[in-house]
Amino acid sequence: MVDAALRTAPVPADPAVYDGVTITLGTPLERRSLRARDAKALGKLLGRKLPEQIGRSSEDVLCLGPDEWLLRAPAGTAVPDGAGLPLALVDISERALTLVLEGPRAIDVLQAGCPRDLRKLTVGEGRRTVFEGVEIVLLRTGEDRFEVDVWRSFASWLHLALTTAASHLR
Amino acid sequence: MTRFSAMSLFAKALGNHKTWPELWPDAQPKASYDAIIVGAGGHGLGAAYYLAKKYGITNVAVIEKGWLGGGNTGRNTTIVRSNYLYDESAHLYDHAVKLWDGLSQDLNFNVMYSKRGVMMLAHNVHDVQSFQRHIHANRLNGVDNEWLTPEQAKEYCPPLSIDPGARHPVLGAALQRRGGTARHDSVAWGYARAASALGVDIIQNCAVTGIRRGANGAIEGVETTRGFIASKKVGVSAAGNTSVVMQMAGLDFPLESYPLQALVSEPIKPVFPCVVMSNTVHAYISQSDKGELVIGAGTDQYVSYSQRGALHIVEHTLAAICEIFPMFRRMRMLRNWGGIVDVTPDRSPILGKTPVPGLYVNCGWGTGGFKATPGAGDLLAYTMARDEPHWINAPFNLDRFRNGRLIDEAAAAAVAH
Amino acid sequence: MSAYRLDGMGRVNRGAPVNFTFDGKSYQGFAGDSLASALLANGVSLFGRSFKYHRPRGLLGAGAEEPNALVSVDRGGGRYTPNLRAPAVELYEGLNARSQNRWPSLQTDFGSINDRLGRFFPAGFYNKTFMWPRSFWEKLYEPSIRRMAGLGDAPTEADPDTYSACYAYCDVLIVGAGPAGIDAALEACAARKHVILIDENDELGGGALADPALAAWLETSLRDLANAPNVTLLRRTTALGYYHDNFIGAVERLTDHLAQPGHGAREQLWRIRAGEVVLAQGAIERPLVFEGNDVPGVMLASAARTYLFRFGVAVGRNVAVMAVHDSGWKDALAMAKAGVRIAAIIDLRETVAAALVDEAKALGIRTELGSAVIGVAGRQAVKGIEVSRADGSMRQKLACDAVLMAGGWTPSVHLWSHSLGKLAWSDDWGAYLPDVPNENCRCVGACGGKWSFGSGLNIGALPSPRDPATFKAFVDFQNDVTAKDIALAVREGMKSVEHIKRYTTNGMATDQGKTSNLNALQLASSALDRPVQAIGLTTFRPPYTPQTFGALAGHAKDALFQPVRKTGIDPWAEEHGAVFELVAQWRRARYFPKAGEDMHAAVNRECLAVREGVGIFDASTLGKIEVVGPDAAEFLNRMYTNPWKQLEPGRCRYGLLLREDGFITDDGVSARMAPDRFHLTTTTGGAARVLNMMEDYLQTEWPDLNVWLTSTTEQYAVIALQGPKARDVIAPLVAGIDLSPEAFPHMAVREGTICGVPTRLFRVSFTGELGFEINVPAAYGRHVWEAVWAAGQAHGITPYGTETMHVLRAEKGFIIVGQDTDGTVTPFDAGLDWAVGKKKPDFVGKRSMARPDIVASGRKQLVGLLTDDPSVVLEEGAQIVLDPNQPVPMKMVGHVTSSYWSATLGRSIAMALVAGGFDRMGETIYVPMPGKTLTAKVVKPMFYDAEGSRLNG
Amino acid sequence: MILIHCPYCDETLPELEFAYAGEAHIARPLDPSGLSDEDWERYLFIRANPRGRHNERWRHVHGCGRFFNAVRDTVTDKFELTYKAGEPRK
Repeated sequence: MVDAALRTAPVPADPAVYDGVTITLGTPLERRSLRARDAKALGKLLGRKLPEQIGRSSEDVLCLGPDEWLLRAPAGTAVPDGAGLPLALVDISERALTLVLEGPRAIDVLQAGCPRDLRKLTVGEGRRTVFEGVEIVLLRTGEDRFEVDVWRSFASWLHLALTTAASHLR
Repeated sequence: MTRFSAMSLFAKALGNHKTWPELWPDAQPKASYDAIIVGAGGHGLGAAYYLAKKYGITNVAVIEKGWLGGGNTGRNTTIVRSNYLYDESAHLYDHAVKLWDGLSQDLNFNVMYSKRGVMMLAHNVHDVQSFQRHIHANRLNGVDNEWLTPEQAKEYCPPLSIDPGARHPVLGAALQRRGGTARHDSVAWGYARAASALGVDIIQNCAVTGIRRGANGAIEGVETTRGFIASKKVGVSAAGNTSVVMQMAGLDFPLESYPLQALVSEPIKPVFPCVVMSNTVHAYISQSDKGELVIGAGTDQYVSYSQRGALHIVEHTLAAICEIFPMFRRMRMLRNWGGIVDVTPDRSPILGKTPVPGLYVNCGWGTGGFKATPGAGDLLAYTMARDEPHWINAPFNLDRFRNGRLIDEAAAAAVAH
Repeated sequence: MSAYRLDGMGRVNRGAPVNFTFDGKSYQGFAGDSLASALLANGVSLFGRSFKYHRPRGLLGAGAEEPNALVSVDRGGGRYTPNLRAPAVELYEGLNARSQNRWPSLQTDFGSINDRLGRFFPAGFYNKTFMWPRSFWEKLYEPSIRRMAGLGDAPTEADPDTYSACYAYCDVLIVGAGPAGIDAALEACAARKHVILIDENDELGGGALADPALAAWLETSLRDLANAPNVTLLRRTTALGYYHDNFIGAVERLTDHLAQPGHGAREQLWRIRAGEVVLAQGAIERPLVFEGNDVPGVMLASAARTYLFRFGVAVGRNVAVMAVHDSGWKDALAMAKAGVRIAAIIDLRETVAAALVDEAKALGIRTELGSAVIGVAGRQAVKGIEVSRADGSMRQKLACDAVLMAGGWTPSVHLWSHSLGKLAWSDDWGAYLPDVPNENCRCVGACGGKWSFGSGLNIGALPSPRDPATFKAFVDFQNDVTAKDIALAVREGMKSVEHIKRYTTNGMATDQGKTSNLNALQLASSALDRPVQAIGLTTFRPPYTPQTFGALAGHAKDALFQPVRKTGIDPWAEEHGAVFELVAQWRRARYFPKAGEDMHAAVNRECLAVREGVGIFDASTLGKIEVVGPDAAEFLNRMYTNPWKQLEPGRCRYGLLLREDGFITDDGVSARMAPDRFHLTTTTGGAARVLNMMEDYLQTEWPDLNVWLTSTTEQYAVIALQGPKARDVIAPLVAGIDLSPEAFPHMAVREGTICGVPTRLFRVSFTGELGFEINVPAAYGRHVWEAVWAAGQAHGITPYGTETMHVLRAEKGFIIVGQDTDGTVTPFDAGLDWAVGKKKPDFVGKRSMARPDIVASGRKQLVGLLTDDPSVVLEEGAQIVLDPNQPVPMKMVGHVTSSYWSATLGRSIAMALVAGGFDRMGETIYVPMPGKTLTAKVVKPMFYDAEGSRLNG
Repeated sequence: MILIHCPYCDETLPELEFAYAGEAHIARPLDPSGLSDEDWERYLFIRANPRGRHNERWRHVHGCGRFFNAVRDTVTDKFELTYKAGEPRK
C-alpha cells in the first residue's frame, strides 16, 4: 500500500466547527463500484451479504440501484476484480472523497441544498442524490451523523457550500 | 380605418376620446374564405396582413381559439436580432429585421421597435471562436454584428460585470446594433388592425376541432367550435399547439412542446440600454419601456402544455443574471409566467408547404419566434399565395429531416471539448 | 405625542422611540411601527407620486395591497432597495427612506404636468403617435417615454449581502397567520402533524392584530403554537408561488428590519413540499371608483382600522366614510367608539341593516343613504368631499380630512390560482372564490369565502352627475388607470379581460392588481354589457408580492454560483504561473508564460520543447469510462464506428462516436485492459454526455448485454509526458513495465507502478511525438507529477497547456471535436473514414450516413490550409469564398476551424471545413477580411511527420 | 418541481434527481440499414407530442441510475403511473 502521506485532497484537513455541526474530511476508503444482475454471485465473490433493497447497507456495502452496489471499506481492504465473471468491479477509491457532518444541525445543513426529505433517511441507509445540482452519495451513519461522498473535483465547492450553509444556521 | 397621428389623438382628446373606432371588428365566421390562418399570434396576423397587402388575397380569416396575441406573442421577451451563423438562418431573420424597420409606419401603429442593440456575451475561448465565426459569416452576408472587448461591452452596457475572476468571466461580446426589442402586444394589435382594415376577418374564441380534406387529399376547410369554414388554403401558425392541429390533418410532425418561462422585475428608472444574452450561463435580459427588467428563463426539461414552469428554473436564471449584473441582486421579481414553445430536432423553424395540398405550416420557432414575426408572416403569406416557398424559407422545409440537410445553429455552437 | 397617535391604543411599544428620516426630514416613531404608521402618526399624508400622471398620493392600504406609498430605502454600501411598500417597511433606528418618481421634490413635481395634459395621454396613446418624423423616434420620442417610465431609481452598486436557501417538508403548510390560519395550525398541531405556519408580517395574527377583542385569544394561541415541537412558525415570510405537487416557494426576510443587518443571510428561500396546503391569506378590501378617490387621505376603511387598532394612529381628525358594504360601517363604528370623529357615513344603498344605522345614530354619526361621494377637495391632502344622491340630486359639500372607502372584499386566491385550483364567481362577494382544487389544498377563512364581513353592493364605479369621460376616477392607482381608460379600451374593441389589462396596464403595477382587478372587471362588464363571469379573469402569476433576485438565487452567489472543477495538479499549475482557461465545468492550464512572455511566445517555446525534448501536460480532465463485463467488446462495437472485438488486451484504439443522426459527437483513445475490461477516454466536455448516451443504449436498446459502465474520470490523475525524451524521463521511475519500443509500442497500455504508485501507463500521443499518458489514483496525482517534474529537470522538461496541445495536434491534423467539427460533420466529412468499420452491419449513426444529403456531393470537408503568406495566421472562424470579388451577400464555401502559428514549421497552419474540400487539393481559396482578402492553398490536414516515424521512436 | 415515482427505488422523489429522456417506446430498429429514409426519419425525429396522455422516459440519473417509463398528462403535468424499462406500453 502506498504511503498515505503522499496524498493530496482539495479540501482542508482541519474540521470546520459551527454551532450545531462539525464538517470534517473523512479518511481514505477502499471504494468499488459493484455491478451484477445476480447479487448472490457477487456477494459470494466478495464474501459479504449484499443488501437487496436500494438504500440499505450492510457489511460496508450500500445498495445504490437494482444492479449496483457501492463498497466503502477501510483503505487497504483486498477486493477481487471478478475477471471473467458476468459482473463488474471497478476501483473508484479515489474518485470521491468523504465529508463527514456531525451534530444536531447536520441534517439542516444538508437540507439546505438536498431536495430529498432527509428525515426519511434512517440510520444505516444511504442514497445517491444531489446537493444544489452536484451529485453526492449520502449516508446516514448516526442520528446526527452523515457521510457525503462527492467526486473529487466538486469537493471544494461542496465544502464551501456546506460550510456557508452551516454559517447561516440560526 | 381612422389614421393614427398626433393630430388625430389631439382631435379625439378634445372629444374626450368618445369617437375612437374599434381597432379590429370582431368578425363572425363566413361560410368560406380564400385563405384561412389558424392562430392569431403575431405570425398569423402578419401572414393575413401581407396576404391582403402584398399578395392581393383579402378574403382571409384568422381564427384563434383564445384571444389574439394571447400565445407566445404576448408571453415572450421581445428580442429582435438576425446575427445567425448559417446563410439560411441569417437570410431568414434578416428578412424580418428589415421589415421591423419601418413597421410602425407601415401599420400606422407604433409597435415601439427599439434598436437598442443585442449583445451576446462570450465567456470562454470556445465562445470567442464561435462568435468570431458568426461575425465573419454575418459580415459576408451583409448582417451587422461586431466584436466588442470586455471594456467596450461594459461601456455599451454599464451594469455588466467584467470581473475577470467571475465564474464565467466576460471575454468579449458580439453586438448587433440593429437588434433590439419591440412591444409584443402592439405588434399583434397593429397587424390585427391593419389586416382587418384590408378586409381580413379576425375571429377570436374559435378553436379548430378538425381539418377537412377532400377525396384527393387536398384541404377543403376547417371544422371549428363555431362550425365548418371552407377554404382551399389553410396556413397553420399555432406555435406550441402545432402538433395537435397537424394531427387533425393526419400529419405527425418532428416537434416537441416545452414550457418556457420569462419574468419581469419591478419597474425602475432607465438603467439598461440594450439587450444582453448569455448562452453559457443561460440568461437574457433587457429593460422595457415601462422600466421593468425583462428576463428570459430556460425551458423545463419535459414536454408540457401546462404553461406552468418550475421554481428551480427561475432560481437558476436569476442566479445567472445576478452573476453578470451584481447590482441587480436586490431587484425584485414582479411577475413570472410560462409559455409553450414548439421545438424541432435542429431547433430551426419549419416554414412552408406540407404533404397535404393547400395546407401550409409555420412552426418550430422554439424560443426565438418573436424576432421573426414580420418575416415569418410575409413568407407564410408568399408561400400560401404562390403555393411555393420563397427562396428564403425554402430551406426550412419538412424534407430536411428525411434527407439530413438540417440547419442546426445550436450544434454549430457546440460546447467546447 | 402627535395629535394622530392616540393614547393607550395599538401594539407599538411607546417605551421604545425610533428615529428615522423620510425625504431627509427626521421623524420619530415607535418599535412596532411600520414606516406608514409612523409617518401617519406624524401627520404625513403625502407619500408618493403616481406612475403616469405624477399625481400626489397617500396611503391606500395597510399591507401588501398598497399601490401608492412606494419608497426607496438606502442603508448605504450598496444596500439600496427601490419600490418598497411603506406599510411593509418595519421601522428601525436610522431608517432612511425616500419618495420616488418626482422631481425636484415630492411636494413640487414637474412631472405632474402630465396630469394637466392627461386627456392627451389616454390608454394606448403611444401606439397612436410618435411615428413622425420617423427619425425622431430613436432620438427623441423613445428616450423621453423611457425617462418618464419606471418608479424608483435603479441600484448602482453590487449587493454586499448574502442569501440562504433550504428545502423543507411538512404534513401541513399553512399560509397566513390570521385567526383562520392559527385555528388551522392549532388543529393540525393537536393531530400531531408536522406544521409550518408562515405569515408575511413581522407579527403573527393578521386581522386579529387590529381587533382588541381577540388580543387574549391571540396571545395564548401563539404561545401554544410556539411551544409545540411539531410546529414551525415563520414570520416575515412570504409564500411567493404555488408550484406542482404541493411545492411552495417562500422567502423569509431576516435582516431588513434590523438597525444593524449584521453578517448573516439577508433573506432565506424556503422550498417547501407539503402534504397538505391550507391557504388562509384573508381578503383585501376594494376601493371605490369616484372622482378624487386618489387624493392623499382617501384610503380603505380596513386600512384605517388597522392603523388605529394595531398602531394606535388615527388617519384623520374628522373622517368621512364612503361605503357600499356593511364592513365600512363596522369599521367606522369601531373607530368612533375608540374616539375618532366620524364626519359622516355615506352609503350608496338606500337601506342598510337597521342595527348599523341605529348604532351610528346613537353615536351621533351623520348618515347619508342612497348617496355617493362625487368629488374630493384638496390636492395633496383631503379638505372635504362633495356628496350627492345616486341620481345626482341634492349635491352638498362636507368638511373632512380623510375619506374611507368600503367597496367590499376580494378573497386572496393568488396561490390557489397558481396551483391551478378552479375559481367560481360569487355574487355575494362580488369576487371569485376557490372552487375545485387541483392539489391537496384547501382555503380557510376569508380567502375561502368562509368569513362574513356582512353584505354589500358590487359596482364598478360610483354614480356621478358629471360625464364619466371628463374626469379621472382611478381604478389602478399606481398605473393611473381610470374608469374612462377602461371604457376607451372597450370602445376600441378590447373585449377580453387580458386585452383590457394589457391595453390599459390595469393590474400590471407592482401590486399586480390586488385592489384594482375586480373593479376593472365590473367596469368592463358594464361597458360590454356582459356578466362579469363572461369576461373571464386575468391569470394570477407568481410571485404573490415582489421578491428579490438574491433570495431566488439562494446560495448561488460568487464562488457558489457554479462549481469550477479543478484537478489535483491544478494547484501546482497555479504555483507555476499558469494562465487558465475554462472548458466545460473545468479550468485547465492554457499556457505557462515565463517572465515577459505573451501567449504567443510561451506557446512557441512550449511547442519546441515538446518537439525537441519533453513536455508535461495535465490531461486529468479527459473523461474516462470503465466498461466491464463479458459483452464489453460487443457493446463498444455497437457504439463506436470502428471494430473493437479483435483488439488485443494491452492495446489501444482510437474510437469515434456518432449521434444516431450520423454526426460526430465525441472521440478518444481507449484501451483493452483485459478481455472483459476496457478503459475508455472521452473529450473533457463530453464525459457526462457520452456516459449518459451509452447507458441509454445499454439499458434501453440492449438490456441483454452483460456489461456495465462506470465513470472513472476522477479516479485517475492523468499526466501526459510527450517528446523524444519522454521515455528517458520516466524510465527510472517506472517499475514492472518494460518500456522498450518492442515491448511497449505505440498505442499500447501496461500496468505497473511509477514512483511506487500503481499506474495504468498508456503509450499514446496527441502530439505526434513519443508519448506516455500516466494514469495514477487521483490522490497521488500531484506527488507523481512532481516526481516526474524533478526527474525531467535533467532533460529540460517543460510544462505545457491546452494551447500548445492544440497547436501540436493541429500540426498532425488531429481533430478536436467541437472545434474542427460542429455537430453537422460526419466521419467522412472529417476525413476519418479510416475509423469507420466498413464491414460492420450496424453501429450508432451508421444508417443516418446513408441519407440523401449526407451522401450528396459538395458537403463541407475538413482540409488543411496554407496561407500564401506564411507569416499570416488566419482567424479561426474566418469564412472562405471562391470568388473574392463577388458582392455581399457572398457565397461562402466554408470556414477556418483551427489556425495557429507553428513554431516547429516556422509558418502558419490552418484546418478548415470547405465544400467539396477533398477535391480542391492545391486550389487557392480566399478569406475576405475587413479591408483585405487573404489567400491560401488547400492541402491535406497533415503538416508534420506524415509518416509518423516520431510516434514510433 | 414535479415529484416522480421511481419504479426501481419505489420512492416518490423530487424532479431534480431525474433527467427527462423523451418519448417512450420508440425502439431502435433491429436492422436500420433495411429502413427507407422515411421510416428512418420517423424513428429519429417524428414525435407524438400529444396534448394529454404521454408515454415518456425518465432516468433516475442522480439516484439508482435507471431509465424507466411513465405516463403523464402533458396538460396537467400529473403522472398517471411509472413503470420499469422493458415493460409493455401502458
